Amino acid sequence: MDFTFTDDERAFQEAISRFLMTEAAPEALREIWETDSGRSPDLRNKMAEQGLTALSVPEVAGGLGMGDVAWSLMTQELGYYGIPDSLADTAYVATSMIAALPESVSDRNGWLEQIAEGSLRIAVGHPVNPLVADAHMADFVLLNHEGEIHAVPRSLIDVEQNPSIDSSRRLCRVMWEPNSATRIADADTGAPIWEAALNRGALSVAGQLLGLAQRMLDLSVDYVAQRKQFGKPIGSFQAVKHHLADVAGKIEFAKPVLYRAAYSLQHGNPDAALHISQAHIACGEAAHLAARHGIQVHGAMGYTWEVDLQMFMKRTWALESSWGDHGFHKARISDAIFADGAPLGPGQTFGRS
Amino acid sequence: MDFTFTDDERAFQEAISRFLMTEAAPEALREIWETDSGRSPDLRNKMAEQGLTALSVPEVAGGLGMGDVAWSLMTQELGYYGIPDSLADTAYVATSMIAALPESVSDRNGWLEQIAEGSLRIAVGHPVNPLVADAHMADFVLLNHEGEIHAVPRSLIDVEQNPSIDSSRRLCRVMWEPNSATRIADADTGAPIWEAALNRGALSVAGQLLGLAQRMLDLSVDYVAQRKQFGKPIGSFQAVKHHLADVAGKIEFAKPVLYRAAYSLQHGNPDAALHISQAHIACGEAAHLAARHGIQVHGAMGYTWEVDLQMFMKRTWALESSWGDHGFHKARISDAIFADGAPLGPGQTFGRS
Amino acid sequence: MDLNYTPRQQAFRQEVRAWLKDNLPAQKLASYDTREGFEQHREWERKLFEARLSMVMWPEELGGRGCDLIEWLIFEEEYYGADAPMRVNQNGQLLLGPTLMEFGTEAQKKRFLPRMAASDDMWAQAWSEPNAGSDMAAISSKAIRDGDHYVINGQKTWSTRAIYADWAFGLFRSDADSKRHHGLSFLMVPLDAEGVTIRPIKALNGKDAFAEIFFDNVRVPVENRIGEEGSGWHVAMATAGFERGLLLRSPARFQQPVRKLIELYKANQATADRDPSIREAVMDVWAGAESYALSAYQSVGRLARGEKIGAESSINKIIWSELDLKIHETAMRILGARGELLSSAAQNEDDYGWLEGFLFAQAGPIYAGANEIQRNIIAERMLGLPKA
Amino acid sequence: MDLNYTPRQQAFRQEVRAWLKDNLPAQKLASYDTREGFEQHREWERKLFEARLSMVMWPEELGGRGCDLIEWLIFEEEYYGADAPMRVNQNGQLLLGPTLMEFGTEAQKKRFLPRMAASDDMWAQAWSEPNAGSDMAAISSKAIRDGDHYVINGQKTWSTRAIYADWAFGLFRSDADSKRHHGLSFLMVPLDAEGVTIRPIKALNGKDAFAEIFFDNVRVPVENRIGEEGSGWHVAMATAGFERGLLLRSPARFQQPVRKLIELYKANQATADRDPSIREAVMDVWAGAESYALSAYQSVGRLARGEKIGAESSINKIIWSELDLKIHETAMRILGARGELLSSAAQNEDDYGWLEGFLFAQAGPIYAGANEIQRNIIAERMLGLPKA
Repeated sequence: MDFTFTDDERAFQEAISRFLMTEAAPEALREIWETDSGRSPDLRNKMAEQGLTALSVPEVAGGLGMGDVAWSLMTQELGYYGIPDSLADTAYVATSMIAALPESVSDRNGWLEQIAEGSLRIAVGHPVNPLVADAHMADFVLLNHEGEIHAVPRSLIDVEQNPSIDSSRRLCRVMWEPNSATRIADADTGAPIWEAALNRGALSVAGQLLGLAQRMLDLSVDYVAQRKQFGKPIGSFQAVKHHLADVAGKIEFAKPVLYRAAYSLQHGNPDAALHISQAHIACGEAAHLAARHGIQVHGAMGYTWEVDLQMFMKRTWALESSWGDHGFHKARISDAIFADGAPLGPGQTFGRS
Repeated sequence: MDFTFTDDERAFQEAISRFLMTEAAPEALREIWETDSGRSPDLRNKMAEQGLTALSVPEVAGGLGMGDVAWSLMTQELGYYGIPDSLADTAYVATSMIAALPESVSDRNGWLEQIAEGSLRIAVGHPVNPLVADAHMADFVLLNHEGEIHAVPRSLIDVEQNPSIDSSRRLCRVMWEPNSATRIADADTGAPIWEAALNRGALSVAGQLLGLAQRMLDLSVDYVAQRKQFGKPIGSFQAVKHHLADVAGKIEFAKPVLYRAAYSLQHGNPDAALHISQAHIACGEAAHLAARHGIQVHGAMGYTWEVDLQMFMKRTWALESSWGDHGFHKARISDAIFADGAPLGPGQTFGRS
Repeated sequence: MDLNYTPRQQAFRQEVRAWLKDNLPAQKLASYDTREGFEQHREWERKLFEARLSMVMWPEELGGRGCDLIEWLIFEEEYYGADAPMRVNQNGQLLLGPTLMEFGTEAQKKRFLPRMAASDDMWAQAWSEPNAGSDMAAISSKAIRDGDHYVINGQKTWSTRAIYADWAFGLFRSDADSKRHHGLSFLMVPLDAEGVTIRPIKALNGKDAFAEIFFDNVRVPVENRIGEEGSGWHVAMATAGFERGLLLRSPARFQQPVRKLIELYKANQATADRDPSIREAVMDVWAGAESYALSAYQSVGRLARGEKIGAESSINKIIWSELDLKIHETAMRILGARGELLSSAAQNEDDYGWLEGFLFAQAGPIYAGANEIQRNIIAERMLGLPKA
Repeated sequence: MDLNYTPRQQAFRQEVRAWLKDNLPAQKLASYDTREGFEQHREWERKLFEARLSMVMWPEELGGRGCDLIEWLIFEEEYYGADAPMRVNQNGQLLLGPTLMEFGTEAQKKRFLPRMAASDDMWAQAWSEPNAGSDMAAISSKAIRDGDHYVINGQKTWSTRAIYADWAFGLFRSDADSKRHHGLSFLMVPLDAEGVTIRPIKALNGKDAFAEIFFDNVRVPVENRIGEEGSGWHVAMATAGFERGLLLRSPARFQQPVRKLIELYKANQATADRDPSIREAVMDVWAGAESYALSAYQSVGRLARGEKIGAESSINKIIWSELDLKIHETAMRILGARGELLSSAAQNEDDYGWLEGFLFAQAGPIYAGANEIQRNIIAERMLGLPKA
């Protein structure tokens, strides 16, 4: 029993963090987000060089073969630095879907290699999301037709873009015609893959929300330490302190929830869905409070476009209901904990004992 | 349209308040509550002299003929000074039930006169309450048998006392045999009377909870103004200020809710039940927060038997679920506001416009 | 206590309801934080004024109807109940108006109030400064007397819609050596005056909702001062703080969205009930809006009895701002994954503008005195707790 | 990361589970805040000790098993999962024990720890004073050196179950002229010593749960001092603040009531669901207890890696105290009108003791450093915000 990360895992996380700190500074993101595509091939290539796109690709296909636990650290960095959906959807969700395909799918290994080298963008159209993120510039989109999995090239879909309050989002309504040429898995094969994709998407969003919470807390701490009113830093007022202390508490206690969920998914714990929904809610609540208290302690400055806080608040409000809204995840929690024979009480934390 | 009280109404409230301040001081209450009966005939007589028992008795029967609006001020005083259930149950709830009986009920007028002069204690056994408050020393108990109203003398009931966390409470399980001699109203006559009794009981509890909230706030303000830590009064710390400011806010905004509910009941507003349940919840929340923040700012002292705060906290916790618990009242609110054609939106505040 | 409306009050309600029915704009006006929408709203204000409905509480000679506060509440109920446009000139009409009524000279009233009621003049407030936010007394912009003029130098900020407005009003330090609340004067400044520079501030919603105003030797005649020189703080604070707070946020403004929220909840109940906090929140904000309305009627009655209302205005500020936030948070929860879509998005299903309202609600606990400050005021002035 | 228990850990869990199954008292012990219940609990502690289960983390020679923190968590899970009795001597075993382990002389350890593990000595803490609550450094009780003794004068308060205890430990001012954290010494005092007067304090539940201790020229030999003279503050604070906090409130202590709460909710769902906040709260406290447990396992792992854990203990304090409050508040809501009945009431249907727990939970946010103080600590030490 060891519920900690290795020094290597932490070191990798810190390397990615240092990399994004310079490459994905808010000013840079603002520029990227204002372009039509909202994406930067240059930044994407640099992230590939860092190995981010190869994280989930099996080693045989040139990847790092890392699992959900490693991603639970990475997604926090993606959230902290406001990296748009395309990366995690491609390198984490879609990659795991493709890796789960039978070898018989001819393109499978080729795709995995292209993902690892960073030359492929894949969007995922899971039914839980009303719209498909980043379909507009995906090489192909994984789509669901009566449970089947279809890999549909960009050329075969029509896309209607739907602007979001989060300038980093590119949400698309995808119009397409299913046909046998695009089908890569039938409904029986697809069912577990779609289920796993939902859980990975939810876990990915949970991690990003936690990273967003930390970013908003850091921005707020910096602000209240320098902003003066009544002759002293507002960070010295007890009400401001308590606002931010409560955010810190939410973040601290959401972290292990996220990690257990990742571990459960990676190791096939039968309660994985419960743990993932708990993580989505816990990380979402941390981010939501960080946004509310963040803007509160920023005062009017927090209400402006100019101050970076708004970028992370809006991404928080968008991701909170992504890959399952609160209702979806609370329903999964209810189903599990109110069921007869649910794993409740002491000793059940890491599996039914 | 005038949503205020007359100077006379306020003057009467203040007179009662001054009277109870001296006659029902905490030390006196503690002594009374520790007696077997938990009641003081002496205090009861003095309250009768003040006219409290005659408040709802029609003038023809020697009473003051006051209504629910007047009681919404009185019940706050009863709550503020921790006056046990017997008075309001007799002089307000039971009196209104008896006054609503047809003249044909032979004892009706006699009872009303005795209530007015303060020589009668009546307990009310409404089905919404699992136990009957103060049945142990009532002259008779109004009981429900299949909707009928029975007036059952103390001599004809057996009583099992059930101690409550609130030392002022005397909750009884009443065992009795219905018979035609005790029946004073059949089910058809009884139905609206029992319904009105429920609403008056709930309104009475709401007013008492609001008074309790104010008492706990006052006790807390006094305490934090004199208690020193870190070299200054703890009332100067922002966290303590905000705890108590929030209580003050809850109280201020529960008051008009209570008054509208009383007015609606007195004037037969079709939405009276909705307004009363809203008042029960709003006043209960104010008192609950006053207890929580009250003990918090009292620190360890608030956790002692010696400090008076505990008397009012416990009465709050008891009354919160009396004459309908949160579930009961929230169900009535839901039924009303989620119904088609519910009186929602601007302009409906005082009746459907 | 009499909770029945008088025949006159009922008739007034019917008149307002009928007029709105006949005169409401066919389609929703553009946001008044845009030039186009601002002018559309000005047109609407003119129409209201012609019907003497723009400032019903003002005396007839100033373009009003001399209504009392109860009638004003009725007007607001009908106005917001009909989803009529937001009031674009309310900073002038509701913040400056009462001050002019109380402290203005007859000449000033005649000159400014009717044009204000008609929105011929649009007003922006100029209170805050970069270093004077919650701490208003830290104002440093100067207005130094020079003969029959003041010469203004300094900077104001968070001035709502100032880039579109005609006039601004605010406090300026007329005694260069004064400190805090002393030596301030209350001045009205035409925004086309020489030396005035206005720079927009982009808000959360991407619109130029606020502006910074820079004053570079701006000359303002002495007759633009309200009250005595140096008495600006008193003038700004004296005018019915409570009443002004109430005017800016009438209960109807929250009862209407609550009605819409209940409709939204009922239309989506199956999915909404998967999260029990939603139903709880819907019930809670219904109760909150009701008690806010009840409290307003009660306060209006107390004012009519000549009672003074003090720190309760701080409670009001906290209640409505947190209520507004919870109403919109709950709507966003119900909308779920579609909540993030802008109104321009084809798949947007929110025809009420919940997202815009949600963003705006974020500002509620911050402006007009942050809620933390309001709680201090309640504790110190209402409960008598010692200052820190 | 490996979230599987080792065979040794699994075997230990089975052993504890089996032992408790065979040895649990037939019926619930009386409250340990009564003389009768106190002695019943002492008996139970002796039984635990004989099975070397009273202090599993202590070394074998002191009566323990040398368990690590993971095994301790497992023990707690089985212990509370079996609804075993509360630990009557934990102020000694968990507050003083670790201090003696770190700062005590070999002689002191041999003399005090085994008897403590066996509950032959029952310990009360003597920290707070009437004017030193949240502000612990305001301690004024004196212990003045006189040869090989200290002479203690002063008053302590909020000493849990002191009227039944054998010994007390706490901080006393050994340098009469010292201020705040300086000049304090950590002493152990036999409560039967001459000059000691103990006056019970009746708690919310009517029981003598606390006491005031008065010291009138009480002579205590120098060998009862832990650590150097004048270093008392350091000694008291140094010992693994985080670990101690965790030991006092292991996750199992909240996971078990949450399990019971879910049972209570399911048994009363029809009435409970009329108030949607109940289902929401049940789900929320389930999540809270789980995350508290997960956080504990994570912290234990970090400690095993030699990491230091600081202000997180303040977060823990806030989390468990507010969680405990919410668990019991929710139970009271479900119980409704019967919730107020004492266990002695015939119509009481609460066999778990929710009401007692609800009362006790009220103290959680207050003692062991009020939550307001904890939030200051988080903001200042963890986030680096400036002191007021």
